[in-house]
Amino acid sequence: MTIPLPVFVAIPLVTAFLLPLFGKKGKAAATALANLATLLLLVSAVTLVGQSRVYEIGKWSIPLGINLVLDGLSCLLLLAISVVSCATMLFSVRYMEQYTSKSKYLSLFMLMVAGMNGVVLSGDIFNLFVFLEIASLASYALVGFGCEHEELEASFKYMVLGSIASTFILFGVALVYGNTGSLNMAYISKAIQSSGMNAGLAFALCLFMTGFGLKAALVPFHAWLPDAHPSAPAPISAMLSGVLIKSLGVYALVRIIFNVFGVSVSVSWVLISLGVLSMVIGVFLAVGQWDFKRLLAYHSISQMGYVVLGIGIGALILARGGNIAWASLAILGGLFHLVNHAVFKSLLFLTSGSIQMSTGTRQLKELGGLTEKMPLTRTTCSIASASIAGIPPFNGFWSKLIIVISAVQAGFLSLAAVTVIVSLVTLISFLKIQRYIFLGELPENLQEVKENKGTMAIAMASLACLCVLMGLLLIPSLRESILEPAVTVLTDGMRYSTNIINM
Amino acid sequence: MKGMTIIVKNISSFVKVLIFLFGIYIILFGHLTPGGGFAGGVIIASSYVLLMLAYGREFAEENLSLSMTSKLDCLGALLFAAVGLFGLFYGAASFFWNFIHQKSWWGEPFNLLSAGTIPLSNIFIGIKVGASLFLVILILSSFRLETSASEKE
Amino acid sequence: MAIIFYTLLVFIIIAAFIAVETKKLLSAVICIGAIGFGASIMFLFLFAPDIAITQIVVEVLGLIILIRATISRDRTFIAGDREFFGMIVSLVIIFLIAVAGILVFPETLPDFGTPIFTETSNSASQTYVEEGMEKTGAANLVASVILDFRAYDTLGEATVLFTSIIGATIILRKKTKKLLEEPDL
Amino acid sequence: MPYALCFLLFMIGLYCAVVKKNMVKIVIGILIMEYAVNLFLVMLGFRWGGRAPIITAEDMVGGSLSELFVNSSVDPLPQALVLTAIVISLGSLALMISICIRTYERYGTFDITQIRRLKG
Repeated sequence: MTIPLPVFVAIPLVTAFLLPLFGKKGKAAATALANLATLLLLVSAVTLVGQSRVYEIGKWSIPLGINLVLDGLSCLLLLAISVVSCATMLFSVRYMEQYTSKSKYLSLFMLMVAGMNGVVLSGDIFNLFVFLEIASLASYALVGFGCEHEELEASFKYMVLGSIASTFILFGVALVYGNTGSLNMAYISKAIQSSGMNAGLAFALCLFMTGFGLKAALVPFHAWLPDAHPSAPAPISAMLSGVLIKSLGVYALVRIIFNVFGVSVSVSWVLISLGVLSMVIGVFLAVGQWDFKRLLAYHSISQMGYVVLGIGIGALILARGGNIAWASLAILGGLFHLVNHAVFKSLLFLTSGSIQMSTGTRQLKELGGLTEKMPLTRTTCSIASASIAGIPPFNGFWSKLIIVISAVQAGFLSLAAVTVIVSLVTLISFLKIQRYIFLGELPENLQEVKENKGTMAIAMASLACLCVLMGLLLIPSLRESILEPAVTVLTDGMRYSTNIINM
Repeated sequence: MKGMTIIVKNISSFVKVLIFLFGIYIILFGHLTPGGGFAGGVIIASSYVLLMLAYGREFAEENLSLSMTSKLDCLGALLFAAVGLFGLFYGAASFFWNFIHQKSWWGEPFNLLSAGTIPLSNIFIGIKVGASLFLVILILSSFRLETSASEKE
Repeated sequence: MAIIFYTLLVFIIIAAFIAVETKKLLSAVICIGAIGFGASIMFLFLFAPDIAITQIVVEVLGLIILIRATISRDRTFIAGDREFFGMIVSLVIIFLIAVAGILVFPETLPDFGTPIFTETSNSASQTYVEEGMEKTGAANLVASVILDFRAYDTLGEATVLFTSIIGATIILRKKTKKLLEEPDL
Repeated sequence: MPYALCFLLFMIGLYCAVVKKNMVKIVIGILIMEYAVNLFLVMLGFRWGGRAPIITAEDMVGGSLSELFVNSSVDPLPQALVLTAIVISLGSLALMISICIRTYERYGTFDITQIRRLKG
C-alpha cells in the first residue's frame, strides 16, 4: 500500500508532542513509544525505496500549496536518517540514564528527526527553511543538554553561528521570491531557465551557499563543530555528525545548486575548493587531538570534504558538458560516501559514548588496554575505524576508491593525490586511537570496568554489521534501486522542474 | 518578589480580564478581521504575564500552574496536528485538507462559521502559542529563584 | 506616503545603531523595543495589519524576556572589543557582503511599489487574491494562506515554538545529572 | 531605495553579532538581523495605493470579487511568511536568552572572552 508522504513528518511530530506528557513515572513507556516511532519510520523508509512521487498538501495544485517531493536523492537520505536515528535511539535508552528529564530528551530527539525528514522531503524553499529551523533549534538545545561549563558555551557558539546561517538562508529565500515570484523549487528553476540568472539571484545563491555551508560545517565556517560535538551527549553527537550536517547542509546545498539554480563552472569550482579545504584542514587539525570525541569531530569535517569534493567534480564535468558517465560516477562516489560516513561515524561516536559511560573519561592518555574488558566495543570500534580509514573489505574503502577514480578520470591528478594523502593521515590517527584505547596496559583505576550490555550492545552491533554489508550496495542489482536514482536526480539537474510538474 | 504596589495590583486584576477577552476576540475572528491564532495567543499569554508581574510568581502559579501550562501547550499542538491528520484519514485526501469548507458542511462567507477548518486551527494555535509563551516567562522567572538562592549561600 | 517609509526606516536604523554601540545593556534593550515598535508601525503603512498586531505583542514579550536577562546583571562598562585579528577578518567579510549587496540590490528586484506577482504570469499570489475567498471561505486572505494554502508551514511553525519551549525547560532545569544507579535495561 | 535601507539594517545586525563581546549584545545583533529580513519580506509585497488583503462586505460586487480589490490588494504571501518568521525569531530568542542566563549563573559574566574553557 502506498504510504502518504507526510507520514514521515507526522509520526515523529505526534510522538514529540505526546512525550512530555509522560512525566517521571511514565519513563519506560515514553522510551518504548519513542523506539516504536523510530522503528516505524525505518520500516516505512525501507518500503519507499526506489519510488518517486509528488504529494500536494491540502490537494492544492503545485504553485498554490506546498508539495512534498520523494525522488532518488531524498529517498536515499531518508534511509540514512532512519537507520542512524533507530540505532541512536536504541543506544540512548540506556546511555541517557545518567541525565535527568529523559522524556524531554526523547521529545527533542523526535523533533530533530521530524525536522530532518521535513527538510529532505520538502519541495518548497520556505518550507525547507522552517524545517531546517526546527532541526537546528532542537540540536542547539540537545548540545547543551548536560548544562556543564563546556556544554553551555559550545551550545551558545553553535546557536549564534546557526542563527546567523538561518537568517542568511531566509534572506536568500526573500531575494529569490523577490526575483522569481514563486516559492516552489520547480517554478523557480523554470523561471531561472527562462529569464536567466540576474545579479540578485547570484547574490541569493552566495547567501544560500554561506548559510548551508555553515550548517554543513565546511572549512571557512567549521568553527562550531569541534566544540559542539564533544560536549553533546554521545547519541546526540552521533546524530549530529552522522546525519544532521548531511541532511541540513549538504543535501540542501546540492538540491539548491543542481536542481534549482543549475550547475555553472564557477559554482562547481567553489564546491571543489570547499571540499579540498575541509578535507585537508580537518585531518591536519585532527592529528594533534587527545580528546577522543574532538578527534572524531575534526574527522567529520574532513570526511564531509570528501563528499563535497566528489559532488563538486561531478558538477564541474556537468557544467563543462563532459560525458555524463564520468559525472555520474563522481556523484555516485560522493553520495555513497555520504551514506557510508553516516553509518560509520555515528558508530564511532556511539563507541566513544559507551567507553565514556563505563570508564568515565574520553581522554586518550587516561585510557588503555580495554580489549579484554570491553570486547564488543573493541570489535565495533575497530570495524568502524577500519572503514573510515578505507581498509578494503569495509564500505569506506569503496566510496573513497570511486572518488579517487573519478578525480583521475576527470583529469585532476593533484586532487586524487590529495585524497590519497588525506586518507593515509586518517589511517594514522585511527591507529593512534586503537593503540591508546584498546592496546597497551590497563591503568589501575580502570580495573573494574565492565562491558555495556543491553540495548547499547544491540545498537553498536547492528551498525557494525551494516558497516560491513554496505560494500554490497555496489553490486548492480542493489545499486540500481538505491544509489542510481539518487545520481540521476542530480545529473539531470534542471529537468527536475519538468519532472515535478508533469508527475 | 511579591509583586508591585496596591494600585498596580488592582488595575492589573481588572485589565487582565479585558486583555484576555481581546485575545479571545482576535483568535475567534481571525479569518474575518486581521489577527489570528498567533496574535491572539500572544495576547492571552501577555494577560497572564501581566498578572505574574503585578502579583508575583506564586500568585500566577495558583492561577495557572507550570505543569498545567505545559499540558495545555502539548494539547494545543496535538489538536492542531489532529486537524491536519483528520483531513488525511477522513476523505483519504491530503494532509491539511480543509474538509469542512470543501464538503461545505456549514457557513457561508462573512459570518463566524465561514471558513471551514481555519477558525478551528486558529483556536488550537491560539491555545498552543498562549500556553507556550506563558510557560517561557514562567520558566525564566522561576530560574531566578534558584540563582538568588545560590547567591545567598 | 513615501516620506513616512523613509522617516520610519531612518528612525529604525538610528535606533539599531544606538542599540549596537551603547555601553549599557538596558539602553540597548530599550533601543530594541524602539526598533520593534517602529517596525510594527512600518508594517501598518505597508498594509499588513496582521503582522503589525503580531509584531507589537511579540515585541512586548521579547522585551520582557530580554529584560529578564539583563535587569539584575546590568554591567555599565563593556570592555573593549574582541581580539584585534578576529575583528579585522569579520569586518572585511561584512564589508564585502555590504558592497555586493549594495551593487546587487537596486536594479534586480522589481522597484518598490510594484510587487512581483503582478508581473509574473500564473503566480500563486494572483490566485490567492482572486480565488482566495471561494477556495477557502476566509475573508482574511493572510489567514487563508497561513492556515489552508500553506498550513504545513504553520505546523512547522508551531513545532518551532514547541522546540524552543522544551529547549528552554531543559537548559534551565535544576538538577541535570543523577548518580548512575544501575540502569534498568 | 527602501530595500537598500533594509539591507543596511541587516549589515548593522551582522556587525553587532560578529564583533561584540557581550553575550546579550550578540543576541541583540541576531534579533536586529531578523527584524531586517522581516521588513524586507513585507516590503516585497507592497503596492502603491494598495489595500490590506482583507475582503470586506462592500468589496463583493454581486456574487464575485470587485475588480478594484483584485488589482489594488497587497501580496498576502510574504505576509504569511513574515508571520512565521516573527514567531521563529521569538522562539530562538527565548532559547538564546535561557542559555545566556544559565552561562551567567555558571560563569558569573556575560563576556565571552572570559568564558574560554574551550580551546580551538
